[in-house]
Amino acid sequence: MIALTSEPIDVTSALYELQSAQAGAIDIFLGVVRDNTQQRPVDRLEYEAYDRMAIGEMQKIADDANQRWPLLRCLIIHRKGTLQIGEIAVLIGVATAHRADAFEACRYIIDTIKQTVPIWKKEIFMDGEIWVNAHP
Amino acid sequence: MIALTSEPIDVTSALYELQSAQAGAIDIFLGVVRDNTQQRPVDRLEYEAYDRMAIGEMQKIADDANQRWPLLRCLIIHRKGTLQIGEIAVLIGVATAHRADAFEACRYIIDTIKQTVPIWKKEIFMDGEIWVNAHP
Amino acid sequence: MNSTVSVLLFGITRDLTGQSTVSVSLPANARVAELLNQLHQNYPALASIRSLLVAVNGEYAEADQLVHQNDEIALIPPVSGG
Amino acid sequence: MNSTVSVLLFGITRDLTGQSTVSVSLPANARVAELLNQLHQNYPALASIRSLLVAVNGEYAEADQLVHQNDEIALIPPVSGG
Repeated sequence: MIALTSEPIDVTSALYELQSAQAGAIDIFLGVVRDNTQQRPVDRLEYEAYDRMAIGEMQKIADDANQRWPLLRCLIIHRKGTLQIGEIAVLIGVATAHRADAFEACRYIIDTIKQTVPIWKKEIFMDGEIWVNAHP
Repeated sequence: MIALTSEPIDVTSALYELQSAQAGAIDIFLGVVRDNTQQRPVDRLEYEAYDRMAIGEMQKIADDANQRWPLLRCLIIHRKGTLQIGEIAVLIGVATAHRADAFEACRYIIDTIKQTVPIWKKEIFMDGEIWVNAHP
Repeated sequence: MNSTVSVLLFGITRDLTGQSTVSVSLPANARVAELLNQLHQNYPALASIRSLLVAVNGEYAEADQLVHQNDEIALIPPVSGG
Repeated sequence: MNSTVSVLLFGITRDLTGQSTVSVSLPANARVAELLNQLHQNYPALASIRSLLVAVNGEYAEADQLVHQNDEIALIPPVSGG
């Protein structure tokens, strides 16, 4: 299941989605808003997405992961809008029979999201703001 | 935080324990009771622990992980007693600034638990039972 | 004969141009590379961005892909999701 | 002079012996290896287990570690947690 949402991400309902009687391992990765970037205090983040394409690219990543590992369940939920410190920006959840597959698929999915999915993050500091990765 | 418990493991309160303003990444691994072992249908599992030593060994693993990776939070909760299909047998949770550390530490912890912590699992089938790993 | 295409802008490119959609006039049978050149001419501030890709109809496009007037075209600055 | 030590049993070893604690009589200054030998003599069924370790006071013990009468001693069959 793939989602792009303006609402807070609910880990409990994600876990519910991930359950399967055949699952022996579930790995859940959360990308969270932290209070600093290279020691500079962050006030909040703003995420913007090219919705249609972001969903399409996330679906491609899930399809790839399903090809590469025997996944029982695969969940990718990305938040957009304004996020405060401690809020969940992205949740990746994978259920598999055995744990190696869960860890590898989960890691592959988050690494690839950061490379290909058209979502942009603006870090807002007390004294300025910056679009992450935009400049050389 | 290390725990060995007879109660169901609560992912929501684990997530609460894992939160930290400095955390950018949280990885949560769940070991779950699955409905079969090598295609043989499982009815339920029974976990037994040498409590004192199990807690000591889990603490050592957490201490090792804290030495090897910059962990902000580290949580190991192992269940004991009778577990039904779909129930969580173990939860490993790690919060770090960056994701590579979270994945690596989480994987290290679960891999090492399976090697050193004195906890024993009996698989109960419809027509028999077996202590896992006990026999050659 | 020139045609006009609309280009969706996001993130840094939207901030630099002050617009979330811009129109670009292109010759017939123009390709992605020409679209990018024209955008750089029209909005020199785009040069400050580390890299720019183009998506056509929701898919990343190669430099030699043709651009049609009814395509949904978007400029994709370096992504930073997750 | 012999002394008697108590050994905690878990999992497969408890099932095979039908007991959760067994007493073993050992010579003075006995080591872990001798304790294991004596247990195997007393409970031949233990031979069916893939491996057996001994914990003394909650820590894995080497074969040459001395066993004292007041130690908390446990027999550790192959673990299968997680």
